[in-house]
Amino acid sequence: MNQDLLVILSISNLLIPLLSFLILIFFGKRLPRGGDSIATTLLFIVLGSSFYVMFQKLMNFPDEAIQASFKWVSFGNVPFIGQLDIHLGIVLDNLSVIMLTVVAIVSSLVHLFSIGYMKDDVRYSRYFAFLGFFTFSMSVIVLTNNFFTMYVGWELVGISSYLLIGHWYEKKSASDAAIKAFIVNRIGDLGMFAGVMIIFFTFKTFSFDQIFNAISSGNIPMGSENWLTAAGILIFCGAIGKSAQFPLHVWLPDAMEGPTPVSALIHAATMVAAGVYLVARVFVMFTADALVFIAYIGAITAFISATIAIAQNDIKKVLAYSTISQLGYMIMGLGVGAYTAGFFHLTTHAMFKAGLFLGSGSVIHAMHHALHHQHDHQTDPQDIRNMGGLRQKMPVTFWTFLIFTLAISGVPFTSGFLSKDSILAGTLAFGNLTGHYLIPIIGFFVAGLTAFYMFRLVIITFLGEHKDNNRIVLIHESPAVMTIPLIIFAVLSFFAFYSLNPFDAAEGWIYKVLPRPDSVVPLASKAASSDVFNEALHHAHYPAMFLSLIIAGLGILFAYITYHWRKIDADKVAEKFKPVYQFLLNKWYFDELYGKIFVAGTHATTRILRWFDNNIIDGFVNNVGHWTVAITLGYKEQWKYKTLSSTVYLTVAIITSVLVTFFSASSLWPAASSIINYLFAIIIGIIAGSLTFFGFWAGAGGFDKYIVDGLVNGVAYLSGFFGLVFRKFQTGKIQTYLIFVLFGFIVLYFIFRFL
Amino acid sequence: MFSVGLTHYLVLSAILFSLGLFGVVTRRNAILVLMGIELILNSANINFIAFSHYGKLNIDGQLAAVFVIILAAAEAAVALAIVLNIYKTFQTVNVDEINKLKE
Amino acid sequence: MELEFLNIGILSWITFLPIIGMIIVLILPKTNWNSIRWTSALFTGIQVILAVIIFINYNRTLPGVNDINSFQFVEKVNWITVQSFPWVGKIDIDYFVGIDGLSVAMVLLTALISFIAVFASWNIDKAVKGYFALLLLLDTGMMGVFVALDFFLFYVFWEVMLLPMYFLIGIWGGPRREYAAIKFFLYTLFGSVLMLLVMLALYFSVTYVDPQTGEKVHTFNMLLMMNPAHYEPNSLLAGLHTFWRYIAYIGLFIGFAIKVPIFPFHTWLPDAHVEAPTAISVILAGVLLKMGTYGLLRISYPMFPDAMVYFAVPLAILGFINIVYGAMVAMAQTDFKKLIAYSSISHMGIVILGMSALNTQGVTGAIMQMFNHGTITAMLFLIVGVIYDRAHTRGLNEFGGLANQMPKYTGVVTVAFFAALGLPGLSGFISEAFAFLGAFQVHRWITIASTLGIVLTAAYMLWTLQRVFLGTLPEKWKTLPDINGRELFTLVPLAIIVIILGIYPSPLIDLMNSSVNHLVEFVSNGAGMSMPKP
Amino acid sequence: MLQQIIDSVRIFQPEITLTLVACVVIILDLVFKNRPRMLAITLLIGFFITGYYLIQQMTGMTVSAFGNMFLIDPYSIFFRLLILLTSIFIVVFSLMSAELYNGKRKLGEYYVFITTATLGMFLMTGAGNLLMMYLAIELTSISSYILAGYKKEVPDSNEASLKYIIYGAVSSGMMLYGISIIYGLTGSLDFYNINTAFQTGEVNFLALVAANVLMIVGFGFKISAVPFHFWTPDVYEGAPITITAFLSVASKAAGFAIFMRYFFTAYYDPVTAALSGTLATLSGFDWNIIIAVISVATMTIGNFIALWQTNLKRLLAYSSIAHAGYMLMGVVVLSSEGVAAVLIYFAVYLFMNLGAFFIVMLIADKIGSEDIESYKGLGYKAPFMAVSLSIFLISLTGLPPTAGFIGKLYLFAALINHQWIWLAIIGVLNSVVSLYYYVKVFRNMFLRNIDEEHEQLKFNPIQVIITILLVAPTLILGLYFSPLVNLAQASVNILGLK
Repeated sequence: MNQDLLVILSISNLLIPLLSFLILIFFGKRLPRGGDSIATTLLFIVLGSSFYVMFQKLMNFPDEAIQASFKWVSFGNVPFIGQLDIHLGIVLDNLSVIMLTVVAIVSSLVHLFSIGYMKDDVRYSRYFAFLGFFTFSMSVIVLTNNFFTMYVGWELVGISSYLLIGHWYEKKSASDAAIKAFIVNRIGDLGMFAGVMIIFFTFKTFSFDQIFNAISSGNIPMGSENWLTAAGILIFCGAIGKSAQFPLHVWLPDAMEGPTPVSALIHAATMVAAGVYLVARVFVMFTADALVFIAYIGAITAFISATIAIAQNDIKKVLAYSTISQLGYMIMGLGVGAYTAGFFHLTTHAMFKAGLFLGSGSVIHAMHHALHHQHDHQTDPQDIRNMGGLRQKMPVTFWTFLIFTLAISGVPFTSGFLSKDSILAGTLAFGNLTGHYLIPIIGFFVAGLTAFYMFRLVIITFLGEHKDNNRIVLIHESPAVMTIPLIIFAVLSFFAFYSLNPFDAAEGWIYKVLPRPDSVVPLASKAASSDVFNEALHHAHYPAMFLSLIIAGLGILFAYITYHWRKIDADKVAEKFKPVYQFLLNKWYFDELYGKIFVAGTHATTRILRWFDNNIIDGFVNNVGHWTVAITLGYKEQWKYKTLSSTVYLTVAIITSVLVTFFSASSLWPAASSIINYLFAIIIGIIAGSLTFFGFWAGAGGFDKYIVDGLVNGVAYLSGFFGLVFRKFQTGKIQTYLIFVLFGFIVLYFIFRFL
Repeated sequence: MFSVGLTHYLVLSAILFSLGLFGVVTRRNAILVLMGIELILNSANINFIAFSHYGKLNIDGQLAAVFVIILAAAEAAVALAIVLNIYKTFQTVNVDEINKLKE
Repeated sequence: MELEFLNIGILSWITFLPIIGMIIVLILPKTNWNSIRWTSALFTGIQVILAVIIFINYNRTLPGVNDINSFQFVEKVNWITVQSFPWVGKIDIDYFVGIDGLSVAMVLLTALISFIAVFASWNIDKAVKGYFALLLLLDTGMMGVFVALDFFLFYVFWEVMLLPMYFLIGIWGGPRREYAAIKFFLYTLFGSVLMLLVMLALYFSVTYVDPQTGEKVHTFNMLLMMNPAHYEPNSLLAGLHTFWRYIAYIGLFIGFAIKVPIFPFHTWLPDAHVEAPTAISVILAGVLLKMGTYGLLRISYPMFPDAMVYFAVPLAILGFINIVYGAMVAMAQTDFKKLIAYSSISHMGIVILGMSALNTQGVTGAIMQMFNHGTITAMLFLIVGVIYDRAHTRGLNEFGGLANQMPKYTGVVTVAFFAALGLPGLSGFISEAFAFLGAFQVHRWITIASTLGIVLTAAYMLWTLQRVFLGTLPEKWKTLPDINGRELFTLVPLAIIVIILGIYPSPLIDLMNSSVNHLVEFVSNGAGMSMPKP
Repeated sequence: MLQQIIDSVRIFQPEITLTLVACVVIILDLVFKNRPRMLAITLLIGFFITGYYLIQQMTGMTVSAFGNMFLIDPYSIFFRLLILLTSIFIVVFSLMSAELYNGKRKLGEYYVFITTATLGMFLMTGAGNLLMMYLAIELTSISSYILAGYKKEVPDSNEASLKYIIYGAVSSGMMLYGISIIYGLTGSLDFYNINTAFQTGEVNFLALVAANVLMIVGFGFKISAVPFHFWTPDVYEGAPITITAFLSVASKAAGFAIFMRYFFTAYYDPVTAALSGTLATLSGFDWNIIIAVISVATMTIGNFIALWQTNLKRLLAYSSIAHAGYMLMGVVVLSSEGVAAVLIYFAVYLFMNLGAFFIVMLIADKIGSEDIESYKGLGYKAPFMAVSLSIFLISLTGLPPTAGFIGKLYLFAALINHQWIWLAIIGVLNSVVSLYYYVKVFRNMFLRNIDEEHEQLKFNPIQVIITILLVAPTLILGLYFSPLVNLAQASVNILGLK
């Protein structure tokens, strides 16, 4: 079994989706049924080959990383550095092959599901094309062996998510959401880019291996651990953006404007998990501080979003917030050092959350059709308050949905139980080791919340009575193309696929193939080493399990009490704690906050700058403009613009300040100069400038009046002014001329005399 | 006994020169302006002759004076012709009113 | 290696072909528009072919920059000789052209853009003959600037461009064309006269010993001006880090900065772009702006390494201002074309930032950005032109939902916009990334601040995309036809280049590699001081 | 003595020819009434003969005739060639000027006075003696007074000539007074004796300064430098265009010639000159500083007032003032380079300025107006003329690839080389300013009234040929200027200076 085959296969896994994108984008319209069959087939081929790759890799080369790279760019023989080339390539290690398979599974099933869901959509083939493009970009992230292509993939998934969220771009809300998603992600990416810049600056390479080796050999940015921590955190910013972590989580709920299968694929299973994958990928270069930071970010995110999820009524919004919260879990898990658990939760969560979304998709689909038949366009097909009692009508959807819910709430015998439990154990262990007990506390609390809101969702949606009797008769189970994926996901949500022991993930194969790697950072800033941590984990395992079981049970119980048996009236409670409820309902007012500060702020700034540009910077030239107009059309009136004169003074002031800046600077700064000196120089310049301005203003103010009263018709300044003044000397009276001759004679005489 | 020296001539010519300039800039009548010019030229002549006589210098100065006198005559002739023309077209010889060309 | 035809080197051909074309156009009858158009197309087309030949035969290993022997396709003919007098030395001005890694990319770009500009001008219907004649003249001027190695020649070409540009904007432009044209003319002239003085100062400071006669000869030869050994002792610009050298550098800098344009000299650009006809905007943004940065690389850097290093930080700050300021002002625009104009200010800022780093990644990024920005902005302006021809308005807020009305068009637009906002896989990203990577090594905080521009750019680009193409289609645009074949023909080649260079930039980088490395080394050694490290 | 006179006469051929031509023309005019074209032809023949003699003299010889009264050196020959060339062009222009041939005017005197004016200028370029200088200036001036007022029935023309003569007489009178003082100080009118006197004897500084400022008044009037420029716009506007062109080129050239010759020779300091290799002036007498001041004032004011002109003729008048300012910069640097720069500038200035005036004349004859507003759409009515005019204006602005650029290039080169950097900067900024008002003309010709129907203006072939004769050098000298520069640099040596 040779490695090249694997490499070739995985590269083809990379390219086949791209191929499907190209085919559909160019010929989609002409192909039968928009070419969906082609796309889907191609994706299932990918699925097959990625399974093959995974098994081969795990069977034959369990503990080596297969690398393949090529020289992408050569900077030649760079002065002071030597030969500098940039190599790009792929790496096949256990992490990547598993992730690749996960992506393939979800993507292919979503393709299948979409055939039913997107039936007779306006841009059917375009939709499938973009699905393919997304899969390609996601695979780039998964397979890359360097930061550069990682960043590339990062942006590419961003753009494909932009395109898919904005699929129904006629809706303004949709295109807004798309832009929001992209911009917020880009903010995160900035951090990542800065991190990459530090890395490249230090190591002159992008390749993970070389970087890690360099670090382990003691070469770290600017020779200080703090910079290493900073680099780590900056790179983690990328994850914050993609995985919708606090404070950049605001885009994910809005992203639900996109088609539901897209939400399932991108905003639940794969892209948002990319952040987690990134953290896992560069886990070894995080210092202890960085990890703690990561852990807290994860915890905070998990908590905030879980609380918000309780109050939401839009089925997809609930799922969105639960996704954020689960991602927070994974990040937290990685942060505390439960490397495997974190990634494990990624895989399991991918399955059941994708399932949940597809399930909600089929519900919405049904609702939508029903409403369509009723010609009812007011009612929101996504609002759970309009649902209920769908259980009888859509059994498959219901049962699968229930299984997913159990999984996410961490009920035994589900995959979710295994992964979640190991994360919780990890947090507990971390608490014991470091004393950061807040993290496990949040972890367990959130586990309860999750169980509660998920069952709230199930109960309100499927159980009880439907709100509208003539609608319920119109609701039907979705077609096979949609239910089959649900069933597959449901099956994949059972423990058996991950660990034969339903109560200990550690015995599962994932733990075998993905042991926690050892950090490469200098000892001083290292987190607790693997064996220390595993020891603690071992102790923490059972307490954690029981605790989580109890809490989850309580959550479910509360949900039933409140929403099924109605022992507690939810509305009353909401009334009682109105401020809290409002606070949660409005998602902690994050959007409002950002809207007020950043969006509005930016727009205000831009407008101010535009004004500045048109009136101040351009002021001088405007005068020239008016001036030329004045000349050509002979309008002296053009010159009466008082507004312009002030801009001229400003211009002069600015010019002086610039000059002064440069001269003072040149006197100030030594050859090897520091920014401070420039600032100082600039300050001096500004002072000088403003002084000139005021002097000019004061003087010229009077000047204006004098001119306007006296000699020339309203020419206030500049050569135009001189032009007119001197022109006025040309009185046409010969004797005036002669007087000027004498005058000139005298003046010259004195100049000459006192030279 | 009072004797006339170079200085007196220079002072005289200076006075003449200033008078000439004064007349040129103050008189409104073109003819008078021309007379002012004549004064200026003659003040220069006085200088030339005075210098060449008292300064024990060569004859150049006196030559110059002769030339200048002739030239002044020519200039005056042309000037008067032009003034006549002006009077024909403008019906005035007041130089202040002849200011159509300006700015 | 030499490529010659009729004993005239390929560079002369590529430079002066348009002149021949112009003469033919002038001979053609005024009314026969098609023949005029096709003649221009033909000549610019040949130019492109020559450019390709150059691209193929260009030897990637020779550095050039300050070493005559490693320049390529060199032609050096004595142009003007004035015999010497006791009070003034012999004067030699050569017709001296050649290219190296710094200029070859620009030559390719110029040929390509001019060719596309001709097709973009197809629907000019006013004084067609004059238009194409001027366009071809402009083409020669631009090409000449990039191939000239004699400062005098460089200056002549530089100025020759102004007048055609003035008329092209002033006659075929929009409503405020006169204002825009004169503004462009004055700004640029102001810059170039300062350049003239510096040129003369250099001329009198630099002499070389004529091998035949052994007498000292003043020269405009740029390469000789780059060698400190050739500076007359106690001449105005002799030595390093002298007051006059700094003044001279600033003078040159203003001259180039106005062309780039660098804040605060940028205000001619929006007006010129908004008023100019599409093709001219394309040329302005595609080629003319690059002359400023090219001038800095070709002249300021090697001739004033000391001043360059000395002013590196202010330069970087200016780059930062350009990036962020340009992006912010762009965001506030409601005129499609003006928005693009400001976006190119922002993008040129990246070039400045990259150059200010004075290391290989930075300068490479800068030159690539020059090329990529040339192609991308050309696309953007063509795109604006397409919509303006149909709707006769550029108000961003008047549009919406064009995506359904004009799908093909929208497709191209999307590519262009994504390229402009630096999406990986498209050329814009690579050059931006390299420029930033390079700059970060020298100006750490300035660079980090500048990355803000990435977000802003994404914001206004996507916002524009939304306002024009997404949403619902207003009634009045229900009849707009989709993009036609000619327009596609102008756009698609650029798009292809953008994508190819986005995925595999090596063809471009290999062209400039050795030159850039040589330049960096040469300047760093010549500066007599190291780059200011933060 | 007699021998000397005979020798002098031999080398005095050009001037003698001119004199004879003048007489011949008078006689012809008396014999054949109203045959102006014939007169013009005769005149041209005469001029060409003069030219022939001039070329004969171009052996690089430097001799003095009539005891330093008249100096023949490459410098004066260069200027005389320029002046002769101008006169030839002017005569040709006159042949085509409608305004002259309208109203059945007798043109005999016109041509005579052109000849005498030319003669006067010739003498100015070569005068080596203050008296000679004065007489030459007066000869030129008086002829010009009459020429300026030659359109007798037109009020403007009369006014112009009146102002011209009063202004001219006063300033030359002041100059004469200055001359008399210098005579008193040095006891001689001969430049070289004056120079020796200054080098040896102590002179009263105040008197010297006063005298020289008085001289400058006179020169300033001739070259219309600020503040002695006031006559220029009015006279240029009032006079016939041909005469305006004549004054703006030829008489300026002559003025510069004598101005530079006087100051360079009379205050020449051989000692420092030998050391510094420049045309150093006597220590403590830095007259060039004053010239710097004047030149800045001249170009700035000329340009700035020009901004406001709406009459193209008047605009060109102001622009010619500005150009005088530029050329003065060449004088300031006190070096052969400066002189060479001035010579070069004059050579190109001749073509571009004459060209501009010529086309203005033709257009005025067609559309009966010199107002810039009336040039709207001209670029489409008369493409060839419009393009040529633009070329001349571009050249006046000083943009490559036109000759004007070369002129400016050499001026600024001289300044930079002698470190007059502030002056150079003012100079270039002025040339930017000047662009504003030249562009005004393009704007009206090309950017306005594009779309309306234009009936083509017709021009006869001779006019076109003349235009080409003027355009060609303007462009060619811009791209290949070594012959001109070689000639000019060979012509800088003034008699008596190294």
